[in-house]
Amino acid sequence: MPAETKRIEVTLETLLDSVSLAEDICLRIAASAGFDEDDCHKIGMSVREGVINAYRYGHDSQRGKKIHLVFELAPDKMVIRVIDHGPGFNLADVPDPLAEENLLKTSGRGIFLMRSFMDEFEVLRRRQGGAEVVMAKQYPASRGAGPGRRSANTKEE
Amino acid sequence: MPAETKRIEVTLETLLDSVSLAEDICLRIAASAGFDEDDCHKIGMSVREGVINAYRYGHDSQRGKKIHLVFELAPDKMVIRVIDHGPGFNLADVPDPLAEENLLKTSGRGIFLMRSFMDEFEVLRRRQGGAEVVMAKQYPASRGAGPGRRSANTKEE
Amino acid sequence: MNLRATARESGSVIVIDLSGRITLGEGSALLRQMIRENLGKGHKKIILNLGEVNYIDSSGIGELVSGYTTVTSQGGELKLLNLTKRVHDLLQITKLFTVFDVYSDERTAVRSFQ
Amino acid sequence: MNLRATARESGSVIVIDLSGRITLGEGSALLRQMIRENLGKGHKKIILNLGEVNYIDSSGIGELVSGYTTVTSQGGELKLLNLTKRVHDLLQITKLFTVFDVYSDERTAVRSFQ
Ligand SMILES: Nc1ncnc2c1ncn2[C@@H]1O[C@H](COP(=O)(O)OP(=O)(O)O)[C@@H](O)[C@H]1O
Ligand SMILES: Nc1ncnc2c1ncn2[C@@H]1O[C@H](COP(=O)(O)OP(=O)(O)O)[C@@H](O)[C@H]1O
Repeated sequence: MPAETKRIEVTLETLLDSVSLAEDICLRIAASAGFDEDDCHKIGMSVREGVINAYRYGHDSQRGKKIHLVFELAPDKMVIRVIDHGPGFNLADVPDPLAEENLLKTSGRGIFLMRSFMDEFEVLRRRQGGAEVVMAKQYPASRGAGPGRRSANTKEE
Repeated sequence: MPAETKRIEVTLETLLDSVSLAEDICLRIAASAGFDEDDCHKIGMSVREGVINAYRYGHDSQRGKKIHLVFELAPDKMVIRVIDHGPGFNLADVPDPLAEENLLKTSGRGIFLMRSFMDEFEVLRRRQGGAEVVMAKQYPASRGAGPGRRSANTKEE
Repeated sequence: MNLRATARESGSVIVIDLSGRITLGEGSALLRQMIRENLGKGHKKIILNLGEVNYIDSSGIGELVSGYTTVTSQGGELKLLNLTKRVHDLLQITKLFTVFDVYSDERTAVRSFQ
Repeated sequence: MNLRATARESGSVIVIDLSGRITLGEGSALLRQMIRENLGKGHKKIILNLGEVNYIDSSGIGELVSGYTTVTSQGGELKLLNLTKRVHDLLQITKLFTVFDVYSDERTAVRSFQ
């Protein structure tokens, strides 16, 4: 199995520009993995939210700190890791944005969105410190087996 | 100066798919750095050729070996490094594809194209072994100062 | 690709036509500025026309909520017009769909302020 | 986005209309296959219509040269039609522009085989 998993790593600086760049790279990879436009949007936005948090809470906008992204195209799903070198955090401490008293808060919806848009979501604390957000989405059923598989079509690449 | 240089690193497996992915990521970065379509095409194709060589000559298609890309947006130019873990090579040993006897060869034009399309081109040999192709292109004069700078425009992002 | 915003008057109501993305950074900032500007001029009946907005991230949602509470706290009203499917779904899952007054017809939206 | 190829006959000449990218992998492979297929059927007068080809990499150039030498070695002729600016420039800098017979008008290209 591991030999079948395609892995792409990206390292970005803690900059606002990195947010959209991370999303665009993710969109490119998700599309080639066979996700449709709507799923690509959800996956891309999840990466966006993850990188925003690394930028803001993990690194407090300190440019020199690196944000790492790992994209793994496993046989059955796409796994994405967003890793920072900040203080880390516990999911249990994150307030529920759907609670009545939080509905009119102007923040606190990033993690909720990642959870809603992806099939799997967890947050690890790295030994060296820092948060590792791991999220995964199953490939669509229509897609056929194996990452990047497209329908065969004679005379057309 | 170094604090002004934006740096993006990408690590890819030795796969045919990595060639277009590298090119697309590069196109995204080059566009945001202010290069016009034609320059983006030239820069993207140069990365493509560099990654093809890492794939083919550096790693002999051995998937497990990693191809590294480094994009640096320096104040005056975009610098791109394509790094592999192969045997390395000397530019002096590469035949001139414009020589009469090479004109009808079916290969040998990749490095020539990178050289033609970029402003700077050199090949380093890494201490740990492997080739490091370094190429750079000056930003267009029209672009304004600093990486990623776009014209100011009230009421429009 | 990013956000554009233009404000126009429809009777005593200000309609802000937005198109593009309301996301962290300039997109959110532009929306905030437009709302502030109009409040500053005394316009307290504001409609955000989101018909051409196909992307809002958590920061953009925060900006909509912030706009809503700011306008409301000044005795005004902020309403939403023409949600794309994506924005509609986003407001639905975040339970904000019921918080905002949402319209799919501009005349009805304008009239709703009396 | 990638390569499409269709062959048609114009008198005794085969015109292969290509559109998309001729690059390492399937693009180059498809071009090779089309040329081989036609040679196999005894068609030795071949025109590659590159009017819709906006991207060729070094592997694609290699495939064009390979097609040229293969056809020539079997007593045939391979000519190019309708170069886009990018492909034109590429053949120019690689000095292949003078190697290939290049046309910008299909009738003239077809007639050039006599
Ligand atoms: N990478 C991170 N490092 C440290 N804390 C984080 C990180 N990501 C999220 N958090 C914490 O989780 C909270 C909720 O995040 P989120 O749901 O994205 O909402 P928002 O970013 O709008 O506050 C944040 O306020 C922060 O305290
Ligand atoms: N990354 C690399 N590692 C080892 N050798 C290389 C590498 N890149 C290029 N070369 C050598 O340089 C030669 C010329 O490369 P290039 O100009 O790209 O043409 P082509 O790839 O078509 O042969 C190759 O044939 C190879 O011997």
